[in-house]
Amino acid sequence: MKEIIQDIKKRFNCTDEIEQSKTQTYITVKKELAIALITHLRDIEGFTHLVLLTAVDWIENNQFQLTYMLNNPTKKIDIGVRVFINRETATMDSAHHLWEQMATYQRELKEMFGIDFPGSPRLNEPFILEGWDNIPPYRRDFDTLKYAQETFFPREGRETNDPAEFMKKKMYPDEEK
Amino acid sequence: MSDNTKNIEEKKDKFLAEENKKRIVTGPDGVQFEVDPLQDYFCDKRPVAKDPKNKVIENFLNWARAESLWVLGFGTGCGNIEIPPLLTPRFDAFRYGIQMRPTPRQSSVLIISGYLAVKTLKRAIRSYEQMQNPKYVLALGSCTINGGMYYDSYNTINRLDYYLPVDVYVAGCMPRPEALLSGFNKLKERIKAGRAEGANDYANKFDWYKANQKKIIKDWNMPDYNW
Amino acid sequence: MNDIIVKLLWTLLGLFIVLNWGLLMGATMRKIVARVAHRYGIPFYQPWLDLIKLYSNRSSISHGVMFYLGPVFRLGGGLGIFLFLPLIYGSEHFSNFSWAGDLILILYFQFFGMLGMALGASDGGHPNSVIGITRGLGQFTTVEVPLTLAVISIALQYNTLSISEIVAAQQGGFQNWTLVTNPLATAAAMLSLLGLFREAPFNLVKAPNEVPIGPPTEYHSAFLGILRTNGALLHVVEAALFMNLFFGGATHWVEFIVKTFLVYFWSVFVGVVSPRFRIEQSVTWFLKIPLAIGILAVILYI
Amino acid sequence: MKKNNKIWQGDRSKYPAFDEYGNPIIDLKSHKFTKLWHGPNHPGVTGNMSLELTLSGDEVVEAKTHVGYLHRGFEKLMERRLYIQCFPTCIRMCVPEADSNEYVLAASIEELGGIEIPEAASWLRTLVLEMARLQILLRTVPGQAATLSLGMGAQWGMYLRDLILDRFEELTGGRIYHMFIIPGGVRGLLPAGFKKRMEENLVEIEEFIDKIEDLIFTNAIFKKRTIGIGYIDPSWVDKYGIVGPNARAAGYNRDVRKDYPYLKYNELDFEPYVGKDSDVFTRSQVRKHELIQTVDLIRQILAQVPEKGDIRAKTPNVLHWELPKGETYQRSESSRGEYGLYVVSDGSKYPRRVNLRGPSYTHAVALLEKLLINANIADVHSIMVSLQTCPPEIER
Repeated sequence: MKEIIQDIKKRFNCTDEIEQSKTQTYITVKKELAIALITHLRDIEGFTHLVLLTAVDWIENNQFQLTYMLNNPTKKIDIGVRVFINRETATMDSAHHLWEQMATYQRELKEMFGIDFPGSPRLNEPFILEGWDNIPPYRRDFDTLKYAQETFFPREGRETNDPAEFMKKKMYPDEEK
Repeated sequence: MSDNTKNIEEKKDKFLAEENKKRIVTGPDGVQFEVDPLQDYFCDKRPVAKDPKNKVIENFLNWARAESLWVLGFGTGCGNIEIPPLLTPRFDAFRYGIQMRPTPRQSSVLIISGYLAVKTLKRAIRSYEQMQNPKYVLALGSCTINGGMYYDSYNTINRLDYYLPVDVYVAGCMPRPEALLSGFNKLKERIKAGRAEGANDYANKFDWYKANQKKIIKDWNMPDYNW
Repeated sequence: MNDIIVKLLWTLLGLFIVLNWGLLMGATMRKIVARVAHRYGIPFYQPWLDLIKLYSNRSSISHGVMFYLGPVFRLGGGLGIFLFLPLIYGSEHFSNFSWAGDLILILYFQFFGMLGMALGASDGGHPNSVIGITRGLGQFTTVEVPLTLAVISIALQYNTLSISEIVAAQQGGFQNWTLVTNPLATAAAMLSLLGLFREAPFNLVKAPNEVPIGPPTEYHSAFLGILRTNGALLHVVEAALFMNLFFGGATHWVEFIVKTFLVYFWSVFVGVVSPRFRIEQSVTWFLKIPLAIGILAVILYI
Repeated sequence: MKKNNKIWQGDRSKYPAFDEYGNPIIDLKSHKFTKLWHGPNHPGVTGNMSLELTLSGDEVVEAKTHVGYLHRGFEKLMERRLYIQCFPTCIRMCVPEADSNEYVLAASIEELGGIEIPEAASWLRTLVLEMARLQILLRTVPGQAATLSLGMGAQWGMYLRDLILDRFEELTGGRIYHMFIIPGGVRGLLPAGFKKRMEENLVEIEEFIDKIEDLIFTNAIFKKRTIGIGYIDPSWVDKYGIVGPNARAAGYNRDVRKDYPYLKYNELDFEPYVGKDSDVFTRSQVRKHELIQTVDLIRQILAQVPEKGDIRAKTPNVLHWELPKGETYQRSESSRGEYGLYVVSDGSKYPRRVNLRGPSYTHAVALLEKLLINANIADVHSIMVSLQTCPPEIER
């Protein structure tokens, strides 16, 4: 594990290495080198199993974090490749040629975060939502409660408490904060 | 045509499949005519309420209907996991005249099993409208009553009775098979008492239901009433 | 003139008995299957309630004239078999309109209902009904082959095409039944019976998790009521046909009920423990062993 | 394409025509193809999803999976819930086997918060996870035959599954959703007499396994319908991200319980069954052996689980529980394969991002679309069930 990290740090200029556990490490790589790094990991280092691809919205830094979680089934180690992309333009190179299921992940990210992956097959077909005309729902600035209250018909008489406040009142009535 | 309706028309056209759009077709004899597939290929006649006439006969028929509930096998949500136990040795709903049918045409009960995503609501409405007149809706779970734990979700409806006429709600998350059986019993009581006229309600308040449905189904690309 | 009306009335009584027995038999079989699954199963009166419900639905939708005629043709096929089939041997009242060549006519009527159904189902416009009925016709064609060979064999054996005479020839005890005198023809026919009754492994016509539920996908309300009425009728008359041809017929109603029940039970018995064949598997199955037995049965009596 | 030696199965190598990328050229207006929708309201699909099939005769030439009918936006909802409040939400992500959801979330929180759970809690978690596997396998093993209209085994299996759910009720109070595993431990100890009643059920299940062996796995028609159908090439396993029983049927000995031992799995004695033919029959065999193995594992666990002891580690007040900044991925072996949760914490009381990695995400979309090509329309359901797809974990 250590050697692989040292090696790719040198080759691909990776930063921010975090060792979460003995078998799991996260590294950050620049957007331009990301696909090359993933291809290297898959073909040379034996990280043949794509666990997941997902995005995290760091709205305060105006950035999306893409996490490619790769797994080496023989050495039984995981590596999480983090790529930060600009939130405004939100474009990333497509990796659909590496794994067959990658296209599905990219379709989902396009729909739920609005991240574009030019060249990915069936990218613009609706995957989960249908007829969605708002900002992509997984972005942090999309307020799901407000949307639900405006769109659907809340039943009168339902008491909707802030869950945290309600639990505090019920379980720890004496506590002050 | 006012601006508003025009907007709606345009919006509707955006979601229509290519073969469903209005177009001018030239016949073999050179005559040109307009084809509107939504009108021509689908029947979009409004539903008609068919009120019961003779009370004595209707009571007898209602008894038969109540004892022969054909449920559409459409698992719309997670409550559907309790449907298979209902049909197996422990609970055996067949004893009470409950059977599953695979097609909406032949079923008389639509079970909305739990939360309803907007995408599924569209299919549920279609399935409901394809069912034949005495038809009943059984809604499972708190999520169909008031949103339940998905009250703040952007993709699940909050209360079902704005979109479909619900006969019986079964509370719980998720309701146990016993609760489901008792829900069926309640439904039977309702039918026998002649109060389960959901299909007629739907026909009478058709415009209200359609307005609610269209408010949340934004890509309405089907006829208003599709049977 | 008077005679024919009296005969018609007796035939209607026979139809009433057969229909109700068919519904009861269907319910019994479903209860037996349920018992194997450790369940109680439906109540005995469930089929009647289902029929009342279906006929009393307040709305129904048509897809054109052939859609109407499909169930009518199907019922016509069932009624056709019933009309020309002697139910009780030696009874003047329950031998219906049987005549010298009724065996041929009944074989024709078996296919007639299926063809009518094909016309109606394809007019429903649902792709699943079309797939279902295509499978149905394909399988039924091959089911008919061993059955026809078996019928030819016993026609040669008894030198007649009249069911009444075939039954008459089998009277006098168990040893005179076709089952004993011509076991090969019986075997071929009983194998094709499995396909005729469309229980598993030959239930691909209505396979719910492939083509829900095949030809009647679009049928509902009274249309489906007619189809189910015909289904109940058809089960009894087909079983009665086999009873007459191979198991010595029936001299009274109790014997009729017991024998038709056992014939139907044979297909349910096989169905409970079998998965379903694919269409090409079932077609080739009928064209192998049952066909060979059938040909052998014919050769023996030429 | 290899040549057919059966004359009644025509040579389909020339029709339909293919373009230079190997995709069939589908012109619906030519009337040579039929478009058929399976689902969402169709008994032949697992759960609420749909398949868009293009048929050429009885053969599927193109398949597309459509999901999203069960989308509730869990990952969005959890961003506005406290960690402890995520639990009731999280377990509903995949309904048939809810306990895997609980475990992966609890494990992620413990990993990020640096909490060690007590010995007894660890054993009880293992027990609950294996019981969950047992109840789902009782449904899916005979369920494979039910797709081919042999429903008897499924009926018996569902009854036994109800018995296991009874044991769950005894232990946790819930039938489907248990919420037994909470961060820092579990909610309770074994009730009195639990072991004895569980043992009675296990004996019954063993009899059931013998019965379905006779009814299903030695049945000639079942073999005829499943052997050679739905073949997954072993080289696809990495390419398509195939995990769990489907990968084991293709000859890969991959099991999270063995490879990344969590809880008490390294103290238990078991060896995953690995098939080699990789068709529907092998996958159902793998699941049957897994059922036998699970019964054995539960016996082992019951023999070792402590009757009393500390079951809850000390955790901060759950209302103000702030996890340190970080991210982690925790996996477990569900009955469908590797089931993991990726949690990102930004140091506040609410998770920044939670992402579920369900096996069906790849099995039901990329793999199924590939497997259904050239399949017979009659085999679609049995191939789909053999992959054990579960739509709620695709769309969450």
